Amino acid sequence: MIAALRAILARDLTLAFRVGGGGGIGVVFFLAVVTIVPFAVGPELPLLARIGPAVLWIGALLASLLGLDRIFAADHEDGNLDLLLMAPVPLELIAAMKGAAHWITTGLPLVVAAPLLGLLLGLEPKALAAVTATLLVGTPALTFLGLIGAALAVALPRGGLLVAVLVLPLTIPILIFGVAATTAAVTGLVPFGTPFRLLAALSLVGLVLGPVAAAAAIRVIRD
Amino acid sequence: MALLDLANPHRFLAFARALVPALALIAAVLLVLGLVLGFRAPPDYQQGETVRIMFIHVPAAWIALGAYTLMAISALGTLVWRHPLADVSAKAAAPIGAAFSLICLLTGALWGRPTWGTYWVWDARLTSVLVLFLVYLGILALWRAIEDPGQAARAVAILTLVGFVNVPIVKFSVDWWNTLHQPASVFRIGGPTIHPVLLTPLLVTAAGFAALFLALHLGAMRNEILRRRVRALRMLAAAGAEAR
Amino acid sequence: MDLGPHAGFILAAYGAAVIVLGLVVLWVLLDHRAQRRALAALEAQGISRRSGSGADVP
Amino acid sequence: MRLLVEGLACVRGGRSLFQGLGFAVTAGEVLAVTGPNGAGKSSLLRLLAGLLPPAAGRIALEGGDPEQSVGTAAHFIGHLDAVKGALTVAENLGFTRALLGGGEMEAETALGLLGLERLAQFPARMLSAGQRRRLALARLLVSPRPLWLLDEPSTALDAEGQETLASLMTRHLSGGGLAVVATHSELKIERVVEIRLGLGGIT
Repeated sequence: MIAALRAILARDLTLAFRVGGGGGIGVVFFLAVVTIVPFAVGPELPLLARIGPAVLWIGALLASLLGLDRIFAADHEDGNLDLLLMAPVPLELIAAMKGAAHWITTGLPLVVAAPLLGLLLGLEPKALAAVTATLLVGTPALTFLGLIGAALAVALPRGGLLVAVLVLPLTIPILIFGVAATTAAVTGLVPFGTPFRLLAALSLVGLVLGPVAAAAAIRVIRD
Repeated sequence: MALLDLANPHRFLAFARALVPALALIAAVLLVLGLVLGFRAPPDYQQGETVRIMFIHVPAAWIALGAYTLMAISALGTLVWRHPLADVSAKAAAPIGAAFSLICLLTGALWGRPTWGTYWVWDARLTSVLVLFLVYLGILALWRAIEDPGQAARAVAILTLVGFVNVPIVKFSVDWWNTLHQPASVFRIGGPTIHPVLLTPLLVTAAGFAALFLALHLGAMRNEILRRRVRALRMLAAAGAEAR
Repeated sequence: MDLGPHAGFILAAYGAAVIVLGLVVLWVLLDHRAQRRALAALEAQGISRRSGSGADVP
Repeated sequence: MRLLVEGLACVRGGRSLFQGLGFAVTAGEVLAVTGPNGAGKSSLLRLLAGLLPPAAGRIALEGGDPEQSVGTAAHFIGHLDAVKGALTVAENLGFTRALLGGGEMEAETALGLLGLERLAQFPARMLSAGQRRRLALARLLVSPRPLWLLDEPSTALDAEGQETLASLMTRHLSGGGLAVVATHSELKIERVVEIRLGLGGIT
């Protein structure tokens, strides 16, 4: 069973790197979102530094929605989902593995890129560290909640927009605590730990809930 | 048949085989010379020692722009004359040009911090280089997204030409936008006003970068031709295995 | 030699340039080797331009 | 080993395809499922594979591991070949071998038996439809499972490929395997039991 799960992870990582650059596009999208903000609000660095953490969080949130709809749909279209369902492994674990592969190829690059993009927005080192830490803890929750939307849209030919609409409302708590923790770190009015722990708790819940709900959705929808 | 034409630009390969090592050698000599001259030049009276960053920053910007111009010409070659080598040239130049614009951005940030006290300013030049970098990344993504090389080349050629128009527009519009908000800190290094002691290492490094770019470009073009040959042969082999 | 108070930035800039260019050089060299290998593997199977693997393209 | 099906009913999209379907397939036997398009041949195979929930009835594999579901003792080859074009032929087969559990046969041997050894390092997107189908059939060899569920397996196969398929089937059956095959064409195998699904029920 371990071998099967490892094979799924390795295959999804390989596919992500070979097809369309994998997580690279997500990072480019993230960079593009961050780049257009100063064009809209003006180039003053103090203003950008103030809204920077929120911009980074929204950019990462939108970037992590990209490609979600393909997690299961691509396997559904070419018949690989049938193969996965006949493996001697629970579907929940398969979904978790696919979520993990998706996070490694899209979520993790966003976390790595965040400090560099923060420099563009003139963030202080403290804010940079806080944003990166919150994204590191928060993006798994985004991916694993997205997994549910991906499973719900599995059989739809153009599920991309639908997945975004389904998933965005679910991610609001993550956004709230992610930005709250960053603001706490910058202003020091509230202890950083409180919202950060809540964010970590959300991620852990998402890690469990996401694959279970995604597996249930696939079983129901693929009738 | 076009597939075999592509798989067989023999003369280009011979040409590249002779030229790549020579260009690499020239690049190495010039870059070492530029490095030595650059570090022996006296510090600038205003910028101090950090002016040494200019010796890589400015040539990198030139090469990034030059590479894009080359890609735009190649794009015309693809769309107008439908020359297969133009496709190859455009594809090979994209990652190298992106690398030079990344160097320009990184060194610019590292220069900006000691000079202006911040890694980044949304000033006209910086912003337009950042947009250029984004356009490069978009082109790279499009190359990877389309499987058939000929089709990819035509799609990318259109994107390249649009980007070629867009980048100067961004620069001019941001100039206007920026003077509106932040008139003072517009960053300039005037080419002709620069002192010869600083100009020489700059030009030597630029020549070294240019030679390096050409060596890498020819090398990448050769790789791309080989990749297409592999693809063509594999398609023949797959068809052959079917016929067997 | 003394690079003044900003030596770190200067060296980091040169270092960044060397790393990025090094990666590009490495990419070109490794890609070249990979394509040569793929061609050699095809050659070893008897598939080359001259043999055309026996299947003539119409 | 015996595949036993009792009182099976299938409802798809609100329409009842069949009900009260019962049959048994014993080791070494093939059940050929025939019938017009839309009669539910593919659905029957998906039910047996555990990819669809039955509306009623029971599917059991007697003599197998009671802990296992029928699906994990079965291979299912449907209309889609479950081949990833971005992976090489060898990588595709290696993945299914690791996923479904490997047996004695190595991936290279299986590719050789199906005439794909020269294409092993090629990206699978270069394969023709027939070659992709051969690659799908190679799964049957690398992961030994007693029950084969094949939906129109000879589609896109040339004469030589069909012969290879027939010999693979014969070997599987003589080794105590079972197979359920949905087909239009005649199977070149002995010990075929036929079941014919008609529109709106069993005929």
